[in-house]
Amino acid sequence: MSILKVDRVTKRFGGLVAVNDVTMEIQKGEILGLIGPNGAGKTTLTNLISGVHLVSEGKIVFEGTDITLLPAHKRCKLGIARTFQIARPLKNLTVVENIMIGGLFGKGENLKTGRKSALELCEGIGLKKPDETLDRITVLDIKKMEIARAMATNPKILFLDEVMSGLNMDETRDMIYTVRKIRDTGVTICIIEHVMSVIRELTERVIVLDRGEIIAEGPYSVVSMQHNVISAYLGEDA
Amino acid sequence: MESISFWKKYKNILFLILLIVAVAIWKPHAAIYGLQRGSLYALAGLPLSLTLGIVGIMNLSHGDFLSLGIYIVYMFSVNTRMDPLVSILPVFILLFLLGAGVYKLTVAKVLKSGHLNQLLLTFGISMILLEVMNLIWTSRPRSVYVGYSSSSVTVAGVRFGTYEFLYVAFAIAVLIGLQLFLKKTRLGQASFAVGQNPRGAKIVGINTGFVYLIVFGISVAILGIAAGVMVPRFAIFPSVGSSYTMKSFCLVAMAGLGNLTGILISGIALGVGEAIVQSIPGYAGWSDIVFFGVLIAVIMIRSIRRPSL
Amino acid sequence: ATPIKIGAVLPLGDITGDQAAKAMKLAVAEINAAGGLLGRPVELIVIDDELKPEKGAAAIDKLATVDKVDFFVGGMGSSVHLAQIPVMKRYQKITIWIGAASYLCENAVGPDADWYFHLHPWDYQQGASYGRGWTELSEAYPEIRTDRIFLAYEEGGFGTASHESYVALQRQAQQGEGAWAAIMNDYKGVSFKSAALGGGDYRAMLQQAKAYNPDLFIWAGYDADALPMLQQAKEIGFAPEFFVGAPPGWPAHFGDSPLAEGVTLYGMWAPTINKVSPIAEHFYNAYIEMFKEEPATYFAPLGYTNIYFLAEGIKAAGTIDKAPLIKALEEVEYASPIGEVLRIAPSNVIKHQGFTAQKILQWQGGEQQVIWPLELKTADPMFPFPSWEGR
Amino acid sequence: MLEVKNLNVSYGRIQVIKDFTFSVGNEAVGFFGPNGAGKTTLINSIIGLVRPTSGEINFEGQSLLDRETYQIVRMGISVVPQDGELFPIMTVIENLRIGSSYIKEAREKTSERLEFVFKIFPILKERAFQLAGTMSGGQQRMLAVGRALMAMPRLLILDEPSVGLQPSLVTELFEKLAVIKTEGVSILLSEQNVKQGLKVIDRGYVVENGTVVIESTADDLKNNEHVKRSYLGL
Amino acid sequence: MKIAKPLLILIALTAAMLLPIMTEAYFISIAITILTFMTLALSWDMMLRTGQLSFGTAGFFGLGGYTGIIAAADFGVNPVIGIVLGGLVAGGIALILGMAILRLRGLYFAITTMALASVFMVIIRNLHRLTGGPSGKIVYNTLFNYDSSKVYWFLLAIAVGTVVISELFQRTRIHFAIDSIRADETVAKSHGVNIYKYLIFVFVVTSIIQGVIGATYALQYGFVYPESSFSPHYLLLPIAMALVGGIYSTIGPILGAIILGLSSEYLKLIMPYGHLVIYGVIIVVVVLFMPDGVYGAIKAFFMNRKRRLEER
Ligand SMILES: Nc1ncnc2c1ncn2[C@@H]1O[C@H](COP(=O)(O)OP(=O)(O)OP(=O)(O)O)[C@@H](O)[C@H]1O
Ligand SMILES: Nc1ncnc2c1ncn2[C@@H]1O[C@H](COP(=O)(O)OP(=O)(O)OP(=O)(O)O)[C@@H](O)[C@H]1O
Ligand SMILES: CC(C)C[C@H](N)C(=O)O
Ligand SMILES: [Mg+2]
Ligand SMILES: [Mg+2]
Repeated sequence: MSILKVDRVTKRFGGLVAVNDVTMEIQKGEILGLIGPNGAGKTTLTNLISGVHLVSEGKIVFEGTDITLLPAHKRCKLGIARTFQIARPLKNLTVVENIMIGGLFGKGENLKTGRKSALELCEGIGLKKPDETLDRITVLDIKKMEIARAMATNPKILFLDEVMSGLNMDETRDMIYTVRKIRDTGVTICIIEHVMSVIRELTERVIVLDRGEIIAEGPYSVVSMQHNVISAYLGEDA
Repeated sequence: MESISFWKKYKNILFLILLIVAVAIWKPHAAIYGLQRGSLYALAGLPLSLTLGIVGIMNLSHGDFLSLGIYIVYMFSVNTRMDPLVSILPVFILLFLLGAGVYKLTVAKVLKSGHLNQLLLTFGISMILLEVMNLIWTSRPRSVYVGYSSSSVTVAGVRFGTYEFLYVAFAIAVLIGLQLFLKKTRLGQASFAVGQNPRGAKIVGINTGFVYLIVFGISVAILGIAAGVMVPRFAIFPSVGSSYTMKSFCLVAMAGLGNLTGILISGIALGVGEAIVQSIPGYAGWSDIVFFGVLIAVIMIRSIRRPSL
Repeated sequence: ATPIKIGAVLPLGDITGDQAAKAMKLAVAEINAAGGLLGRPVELIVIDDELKPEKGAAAIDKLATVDKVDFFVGGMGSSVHLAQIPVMKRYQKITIWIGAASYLCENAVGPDADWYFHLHPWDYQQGASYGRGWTELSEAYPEIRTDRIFLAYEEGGFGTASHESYVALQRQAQQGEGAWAAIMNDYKGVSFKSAALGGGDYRAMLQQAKAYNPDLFIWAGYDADALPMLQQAKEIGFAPEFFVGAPPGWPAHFGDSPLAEGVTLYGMWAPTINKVSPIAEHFYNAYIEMFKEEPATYFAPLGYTNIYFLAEGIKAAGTIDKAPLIKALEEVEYASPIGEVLRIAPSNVIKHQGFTAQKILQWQGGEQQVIWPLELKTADPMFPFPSWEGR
Repeated sequence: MLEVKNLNVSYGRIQVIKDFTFSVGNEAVGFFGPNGAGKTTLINSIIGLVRPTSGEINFEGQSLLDRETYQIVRMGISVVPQDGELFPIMTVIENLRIGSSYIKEAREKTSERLEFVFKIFPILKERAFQLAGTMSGGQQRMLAVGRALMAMPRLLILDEPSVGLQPSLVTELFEKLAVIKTEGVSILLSEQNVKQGLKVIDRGYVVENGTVVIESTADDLKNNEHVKRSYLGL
Repeated sequence: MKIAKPLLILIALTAAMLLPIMTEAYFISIAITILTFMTLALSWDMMLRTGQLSFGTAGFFGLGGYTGIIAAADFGVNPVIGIVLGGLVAGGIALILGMAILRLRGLYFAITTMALASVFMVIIRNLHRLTGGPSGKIVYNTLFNYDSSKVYWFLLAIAVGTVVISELFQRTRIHFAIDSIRADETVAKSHGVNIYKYLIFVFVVTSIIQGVIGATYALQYGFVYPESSFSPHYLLLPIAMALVGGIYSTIGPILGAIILGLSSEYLKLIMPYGHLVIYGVIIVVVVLFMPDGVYGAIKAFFMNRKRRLEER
């Protein structure tokens, strides 16, 4: 059953077409990989779905509701959550407070339950210093915080934009485990990643975007053999 | 592509020229007065656009430096009988040094702690400057009289003053000078870089401290130019420049941060607007509404069209 | 003996308040040198109102409760005074005020405040006094005409009040009443933005004045407007019969400017009054000796007057008790350095108004000459206003 | 060429770099280590963005400790910072040009260098007039690398250059770095993609908790158990 | 530590309430001024916490003052009701304008709010019949009939109310909403924060406070006057106070108002001429040496001491 439908969506920035007539569906409960060359439009697509940008053309339907024109905060409340490719910590808040934002406004918790569930999320994801300010924690912790913050909104679907980049193998393994755990709670996941080992390991299906258009779709093992994907994206080495 | 960008680039200037021509046919005096006063607004606004719009230093004492420049021009005139327009040169240098000194002693120390601290700091500086001028020269206005400042000509039956066209000339000259500085010199290019990302600027080899110092110094020094052309026509008193702080901030907001040409265009547009209202009998009191109304309208319209980053 | 304490509130950052304060100090020094009042020394406490209403009000409170002064004196701006009036009412000490011309202040004080003495003429009184002045002048010099009057007023409270009083006076004049009855035919008022408040472009207004072609062109603004206004009038070629300015003070060295010659002004005082008034001359010289600067605004002699008027009252009453002192002050006739004798009379609302008139002066040869009141005259009026050519 | 001796760096009271000693000769040297190990801090202290509490940093025999960043950069060290530090409202080409404008030797060769950068990252040429801030994450990374290359440094420091780059480009980038190295440019590389990094470097340091835990040649690192497990994922 | 704070607040509040009984009118009068500016500073800071730099303080202050005076003078309402009306009118206008201008950010928002304040002034100056025009307007039934103790208590109540609102803003979910908006709007809205709603809410609340305080000021002295009711003084001084004290907090603006309020009076007494120079110097020195304001410096001091003690 599809949870999200992107229907002939186009996004133009001035003369540049970042997303071009894309139609796709995300199935409930799956982990979908969204891959493609730099500038293919992956982040833009996430922005369109989460409401950071509005589409130029097309329609987005989430669980049967047309959300094309809905403001971002309402989409969040419907159950769409995301992290940011270039991490965006709220620097004036502590780790746990960052996470509480999700709970308080995405899920509608009160201060007490919000803090409690934020602390639980910290623990679940391995953030050891919930009361630290953001300039004192590492890149890894910031990434974890972003995931926890998104999770705090109690999403039905979660977009992870390159959360594994810049992690070493240990850390990556850790993160893969975390993502699986999240999926196991019933959250649908769409993951954008340039680290193919992650895509291979995590996803059931991938969609390959190139120059704003879908050029391939299917299990990674299949797609990664496709000529066009190799030449546009993976390179001979992968 | 080329022609489109040409049109885009000069669209506003063309509109402005059309506006002035149209007004000149309808109310010649309003067009002339507006052009002249508007250019003066721009002349005072340009340096603020440099510091605020390009390198991102907030300066609430802008207008008080202008007042100080005016007093220095006055002192030159009193003590050495130097013509105010001639004294622009030494005053430019003096104010540059002063600006650089103030920068080094104070502004440099609050750069990192953000706009709001710059706001408070320069508010304090503004107060000090204003009160010191008041202590030295008292609130009683002074003036420097030069015969040519009220000369006039009659063209096609319209008599108008010629002196204030100097404002136009100086505003255009300063604009061109600044544009050349910003576009053609490496220091100028560095100003943009420093304004957008000081850390990034350091990384590419820019001496950011020096850039800030020079830019702040230049912006104060340009006020010396404004002071020199203003003195023959203005009463000299401690708060003479004060109103130019807010006017300049308004122009920067109207032109858009970092848009120097926009300062001249906005300044003249506002000047002409004001002059039109002032020329309608009985409505002079509303001319500020035009100033602020146009300002708000332009800011609002631009906000709707602002491209997302 | 315990001193008699006088508390003054003035804007010390402004030349008017600064010089008024100095003149008050001069007066107090003189009085003390002469043995004080009632055998007691006089002490003056001056507080800066910073031209801010709440500061002016707090200053009254401080003078009353901390310094425990016996009298309030001082004053400049109307808005500061409006904030002080409720506070003064709380203490009801004898108050002698030399500033604040707005009639709103008088209304705020109300008719019952018998402790309140106001020396500066109210705005409407000034308008009326000019009417008397021009009437007398046109009788003395039949060529002078004031049929068409153009008032340029700064758009703030100070200028607008003048405009409003002219409008009222014109209405009266049309019914053949009031001070301007015989001499004002037509009136037009146009506002401008004063240089003191960030304006300073008068040309649109001057164009209208030129088109109107008045006999009497008057501008009511601030000292900062004086020279630029003349420059711009010259620029557009506007030279009315009389070019009159009515700012509270004039710029330094104004008389040195070639444009100043023949400019008429409304004011209360000028150094030339020294020629006709010994007390003025005494004040002038003493002030210069004490402060090494010239009195530059009429608030200097007014401040001096402020103290002496009170001192005369105390001397006459022989006490500083309120009731007898008020009575005595009502009777005081003080020949002031302003040039005329100060006497208290009721105005529209209050019982105790001092001066009611300004003078008509004129810049001639770099000096302000008195041309009216005729009994104080130091020169004949120069008119029409000399042409702009060659200056 | 670059020598760092007994370096200590603290943020407030937290010591992040502890008694760190290493050197870069005419070679490529790598830093590997988990997040928060202190790699970026180390790089920032070399280029003068962070002031060490004690220790020595020498470049070609001259101490860098009392120099400003811009002076250090002008001595021939250029850096690809971890977070790019681009100029967001300048165009791509302006960002690149600025990379060479303030370094005398590079300035004269600007157009050559541009060609060189465009060859590695053709997209930058295609998007020469796009504002840097509107480029995609990976494109910005390319721009940051490109800008550092514009400076023609003698020592090129790269802080995780491959983050966010598509796989084919990662390969390509490291191939190009290998070429640059043969042209006589020393390289200091901090990288999480150890597998690729090892292709370029001659020697490497494994950094953990602000100190060196392993120092050895590239080949030895490939076979080190700890490295294999934690960094290569074998 | 836990009990100390409420106790401290209680003592401060009691002292504040007893002030009129213990001191002379002069100090009450200074306290009144300090409370007025404190409330303005706090309200400005509350808006700043959303990341929006407002230059509209003086505008709403003046608007409130005019509403109060007109209500009392032309409609004969009780001054206290006039004050309520002052708040409502300021809030209502803020609501209407806010819907349009709260899409602006940074300098653009700041200048637009300032421009609006100037527009208010020009309009008011030109509506002679209603507002008295440039000469201003007076009213005879002033607030509590010039009884400064009562005015003081009234203002104290408003100030305490503002403090309570400010603390509510700091302690409830509003805090998280506005802090996240200030830090990163994209993140905030992506996590369910209705940015627009909160911005308008805070803008209206702070404008109401400014309107109320403006009306109180006007009705206490019984007059309005365009140049003084809309004076930039009511914009710049509160900003300076908030920054000197320390922004993004309740205590900061309070401290700032007390420090600058008292020092301006004190300086004037010890040096009649040039005291404003020293005042300016104080401001400059505070920025240079306490970039986070006085409260920030105090906090840092105790933080350091705590850490040092812990280390031992
Ligand atoms: N605000 C914008 N203005 C103009 N162009 C934009 C803007 N945002 C993105 N683009 C362009 O749109 C295209 C798609 O960008 P997007 O960020 O979606 O790519 P991506 O697939 O996420 O790439 P990466 O893997 O590098 O993150 C790019 O070419 C980018 O330069
Ligand atoms: N400005 C700062 N203030 C306080 N602590 C900091 C600061 N910057 C970094 N740290 C801390 O210093 C340690 C080292 O950080 P650094 O960024 O140098 O590590 P790194 O090895 O580059 O990690 P990564 O792989 O995440 O880039 C981390 O624990 C980090 O939290
Ligand atoms: C002449 C002065 C007494 C005028 C003063 N500025 C006032 O407002 O009344
Ligand atoms: Mg992306
Ligand atoms: Mg790092």
